[in-house]
Amino acid sequence: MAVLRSAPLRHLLRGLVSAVIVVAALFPIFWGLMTSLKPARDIVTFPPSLLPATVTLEHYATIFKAGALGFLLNSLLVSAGTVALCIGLGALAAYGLARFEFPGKRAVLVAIIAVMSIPVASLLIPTYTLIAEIGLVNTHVGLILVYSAYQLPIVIWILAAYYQSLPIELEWSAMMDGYSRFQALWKVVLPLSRPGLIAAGLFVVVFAWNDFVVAVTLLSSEDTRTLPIGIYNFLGFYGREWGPLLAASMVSTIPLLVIFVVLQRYFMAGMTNGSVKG
Amino acid sequence: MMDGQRTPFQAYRYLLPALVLEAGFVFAPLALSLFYSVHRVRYYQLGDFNGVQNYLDVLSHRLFLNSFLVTCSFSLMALALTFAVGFGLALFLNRDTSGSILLRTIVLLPYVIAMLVGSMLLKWIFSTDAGLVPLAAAWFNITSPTILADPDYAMAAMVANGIWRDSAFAMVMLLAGLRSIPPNLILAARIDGAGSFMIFRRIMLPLLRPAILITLIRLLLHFANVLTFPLILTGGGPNNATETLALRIFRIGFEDFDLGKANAMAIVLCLFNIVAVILLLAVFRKTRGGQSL
Amino acid sequence: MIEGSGASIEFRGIGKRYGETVALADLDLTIQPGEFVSLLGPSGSGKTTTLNILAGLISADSGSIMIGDTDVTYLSPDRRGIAMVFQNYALYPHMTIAENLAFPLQARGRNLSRLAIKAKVQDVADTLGIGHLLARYPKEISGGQQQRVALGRAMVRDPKVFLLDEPLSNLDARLRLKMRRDLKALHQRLRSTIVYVTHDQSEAMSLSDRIAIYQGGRLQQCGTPADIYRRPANAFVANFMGEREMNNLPGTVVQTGGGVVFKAEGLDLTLPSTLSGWARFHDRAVTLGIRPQGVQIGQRADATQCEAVLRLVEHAGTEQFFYAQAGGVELSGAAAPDTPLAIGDRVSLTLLSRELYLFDTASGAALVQGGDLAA
Amino acid sequence: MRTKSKLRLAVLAMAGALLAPVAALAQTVTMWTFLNPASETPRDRALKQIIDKFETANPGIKIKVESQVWFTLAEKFVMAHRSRSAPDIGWVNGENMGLLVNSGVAEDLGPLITSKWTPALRQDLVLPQAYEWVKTGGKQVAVPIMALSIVLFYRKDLMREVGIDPAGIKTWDDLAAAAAKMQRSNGPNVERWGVGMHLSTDKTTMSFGANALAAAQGGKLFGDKCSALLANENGVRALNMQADLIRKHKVASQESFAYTLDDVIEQFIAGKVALASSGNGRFGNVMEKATWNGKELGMLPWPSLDGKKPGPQIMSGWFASISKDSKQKEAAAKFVAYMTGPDGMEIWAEPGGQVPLFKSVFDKPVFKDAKYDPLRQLSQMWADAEVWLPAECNAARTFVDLNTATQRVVLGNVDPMAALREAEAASAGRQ
Repeated sequence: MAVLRSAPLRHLLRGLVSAVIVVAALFPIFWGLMTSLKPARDIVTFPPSLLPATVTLEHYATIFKAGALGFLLNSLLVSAGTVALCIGLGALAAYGLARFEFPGKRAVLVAIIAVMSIPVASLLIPTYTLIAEIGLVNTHVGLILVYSAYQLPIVIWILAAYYQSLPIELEWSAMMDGYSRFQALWKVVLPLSRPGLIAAGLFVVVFAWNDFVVAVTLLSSEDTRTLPIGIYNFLGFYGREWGPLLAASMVSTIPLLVIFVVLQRYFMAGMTNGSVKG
Repeated sequence: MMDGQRTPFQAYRYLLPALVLEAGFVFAPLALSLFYSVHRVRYYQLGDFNGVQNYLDVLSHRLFLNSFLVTCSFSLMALALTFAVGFGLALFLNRDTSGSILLRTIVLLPYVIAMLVGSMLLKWIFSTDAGLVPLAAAWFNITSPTILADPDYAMAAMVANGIWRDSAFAMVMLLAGLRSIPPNLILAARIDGAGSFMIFRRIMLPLLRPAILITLIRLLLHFANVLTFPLILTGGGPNNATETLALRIFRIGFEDFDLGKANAMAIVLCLFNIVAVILLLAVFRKTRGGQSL
Repeated sequence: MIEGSGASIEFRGIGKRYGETVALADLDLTIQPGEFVSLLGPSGSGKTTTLNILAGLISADSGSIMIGDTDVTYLSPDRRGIAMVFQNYALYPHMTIAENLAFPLQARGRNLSRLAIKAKVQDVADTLGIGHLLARYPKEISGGQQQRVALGRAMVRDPKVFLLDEPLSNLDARLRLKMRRDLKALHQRLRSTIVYVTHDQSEAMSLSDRIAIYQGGRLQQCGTPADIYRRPANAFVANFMGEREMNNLPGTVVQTGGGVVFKAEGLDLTLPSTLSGWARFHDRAVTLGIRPQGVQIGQRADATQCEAVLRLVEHAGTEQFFYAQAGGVELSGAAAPDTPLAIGDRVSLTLLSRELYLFDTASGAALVQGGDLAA
Repeated sequence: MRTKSKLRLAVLAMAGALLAPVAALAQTVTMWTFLNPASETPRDRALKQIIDKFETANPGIKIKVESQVWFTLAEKFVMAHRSRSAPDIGWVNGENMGLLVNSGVAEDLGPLITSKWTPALRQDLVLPQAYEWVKTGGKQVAVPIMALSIVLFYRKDLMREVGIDPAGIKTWDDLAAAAAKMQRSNGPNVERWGVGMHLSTDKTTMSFGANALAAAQGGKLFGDKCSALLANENGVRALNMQADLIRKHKVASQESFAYTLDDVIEQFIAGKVALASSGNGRFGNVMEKATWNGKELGMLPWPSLDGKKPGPQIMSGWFASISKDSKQKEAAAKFVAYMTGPDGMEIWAEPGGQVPLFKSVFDKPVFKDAKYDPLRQLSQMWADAEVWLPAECNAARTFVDLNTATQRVVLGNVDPMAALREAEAASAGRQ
């Protein structure tokens, strides 16, 4: 508490812990970045140098020549589509759960928890068969639908909690003012839920942008390939050529970093309101 | 109601699209998985019904017990340590100073970068070729361990991967929990004469129960089912020391081309999840008794 | 002076700023042992800041605080020997009432036996009439009962000083009156020092030995309820005390052939001879203040008079309040409940001399008042 | 309700926009391969040249290459077939031939390609068995593009340095001794290991032990119905030989248990191992990228346990097959015939660095140059010790089983025979 226990020792300790945290969190990423900038021959020399003696962008050139830009765009498209679908359906469903009592509510709640606990790995193969059956294998739509199905429960969960933290009187007064219930949701509840929407959206983006287990199963052609699959393929093409691999990794990381750094305060705020109150 | 007749089923107008999506892409595949698991499915071709034979086959395999134990020990170690680190971070970074906000963002980075990438970065660090491990070994003047080729070290590496990536998730969830505690309660306890430890144990911990439970469940499910860590970091080895149930499903399905058995295994993993969550809930319920006066 | 088991409190030059905003300016205030002092003022006036600094929840930028003979300026809250009741009670939702009451007794450095704690909890609960609720959880009892639990949690440690932060504001009107009485009785018995924050002047008046009234981060006046009501230090205090706002008539005092006249907008009020001394304020802009209770219907000898038209009448049970147009100003006044009043009536109004106040318009400082016949 | 149907429309519209398939041109033949014509390795360049030449000669046909990871290519091809999204042409590696043979997704290439061959062309084949190997029930499910075997790479410079004649390495003990001499240490850290082995259970192929075992069993790893022949005296000797390179001779890093073939090659290129097994197809690539003088790269015949005969060259390779669902089998077959015919083979040899599968190509004057000696050596090695494991067996995972058994013995202290019995059972369980 603020009442002064003024000790430079405490500050020192805090600084020390902070430094440890920063190094532990960032070192692998930093090391990967530095490696991706070293010429191939310098990468495996011993003892390793932390900073590249000569900086080269050759590995980045390699991966862009191998189509990384297309993969990047595919990832953007799939992530955006998944977020849109998840938020769209999730915002509606969460409202249904947050504001109504209805027969089967318990069953729906149990189903949501159940979906969160089904291992993705166990669904891969039948999902592939099913998606193939409706002709969506190797399409972005197929991937978006599957991603959304996996991520909807957490979106609903976050948003329902967020809605419940908003006073219901706001919707009532909107309805008094002549808005339909749906319009009240659209014009009053959703704008107020922005932190919740962003938090939910970020969870979805992290999943959609980073997934490779599902995508590696459902996608096959180069046109549709997302970035993690691209990287996974680099793993096959280049074997242990760490240069291009790490370069691709760095490229895949940047967009998400930017999003997160910009939105992290919403992320916290959106999670704060009620979603952990059970 | 203003927008039409009010019925008890009105809520379904909001829920239906989501329910349809879940039914189509989660529950239907699950049903299909169940169907496959009682059939012979070789080389991606549906064969005859063969009852529980697939289950008997996978459960009686030596590597089943191995992967079961690997999954259990990995999940428990990763869960305990990730939770502890995440909790520590949440407490340490609870205040909204600019330094804390920056640190929180930094801690979140391993969580937001692709698991594939993260595991690859760690593999690169742990591999002898990168030179870091031999370098560290040279400092301590010991023979350089081969981390990824030693069963114990490889497991430790996988646990480290879990902590490195997922502590941030635990931190976010627990921070959210901390935020939901009215600050007045902490102030009141302080004025009531409680010290930091007592406030933590008697006020914060009990009030964080829901957040802690949700964090534990989500982490447990994540760790019990994670495929990327073993697939990329350790390849399940050495000596299958890091071959989790999820990796085994993947192998049986995509390397042995036996979808019948893979799906039987998947159903087993599902049951494993359910049992794990029930156990966690039971443990949680039990501890509740201990906190009363 | 009241003697009691409480400790004295002394603020010396306490100041607190948030950036450019002055939350509290140079507060000097001494509270006697066993005294019940209310900190009164509108929101943002500095009363809660004072309380929080006293509790040690926030630290002051300057100055020092003594509780008894101890300088507590740099002590953490738990070492100040105080107890506090929060506005929303801050009951621990996961503990039963008994556990809530026991909590302060289990704090570090209090080596009480289980049995002793139990006895103490029961004792306090019985005193407050909540002995039968001990096994329940806070959300299972009513607001009034929660309030008592909060009070009980403060009492259980026998603190030298109680801090109460608007403890009654979450209760409905009747319960509030009952709790007010109980609180007063409790203070009579315990004789602890109580610092009580409120924005309700009637609460402050009825409970306190002394009232400290704040505005804009400054202590305006500190005194007994009667003192503050009768001798407000300035227009703000005068307006804040009392059920209704004063009539405030800006104008000037002039000496004419017929006597001393107060000239307001479109209205000349001839002051009675007893107030002829007010002529000395003729050279400044002043405001004439009078509480509605001082504006009555009918004529009276040697009092200020005027003619007015009734615009609005409110019945308030024990009396009636009316608004009447007199020249360019509107006056509010009070009448007995059975007086026949109709809107549009022309009436004669009497402004009781002892209810008249004169303030400096620019500074708001009280200049003189009709009650001081010596003036 | 109006707003809701609007929303539904919006969702449908969005789905529709994303669904719009990439319009395919009429005569575009799609091919899945692990190569990438945009890349620079010798084989990538060769594929590009082949496609360019073919497209110039056949203006109506465009070849669209979609690159895949080599170790999932076959399974992707079969799965894509099940979902009716298979490419026209799919490459399949020898290790995964079982998948192709057993799944029945490949078109019979007999009528389309091989039956059109002239008798002279038949006589010209370097490895006639490679074609017979992928016949099942009289149907030609694939044709070879390039033949490969896992060979032993060594560095001539290091051999010279320590004064060993490579020709003298006949047994595995000889190999271990040579490796020990070439190993370099600095304090507790080994800077260069004697041999690099890939004993991981991940994405792997034939290791030393598998070769030794096959040699001891006259080239056989499988009995009837794909039952693996592992749990016997030979198996124990082979396994111990492999394990001893790590635990007894200490000429291979324990990290071998985490290495895949790719890892080992990378080590070899970086000069961190003196001897390594590799697919011969990487010969050119290693020469080019080596951090040492690439000209010093050589290939050794496999040692054997008794030293009487060299160990077998277990043959594999890349094969082309055409999907049964292909809408343009004729065009696809035309390209496959070109890519695997004498014209294509010339390009696979130069710049591709592969052994051409027609004798006549090799006899051309251009290939008399000394730089093609390794290819000649290779074809000689094949002629001496060529072995084809049954195509219908899942051999790739049986190699994994053998690695697993080795790991069990070294890391788990399990009796070798017991470990091999488990491996045999595991192998039988998946056939």
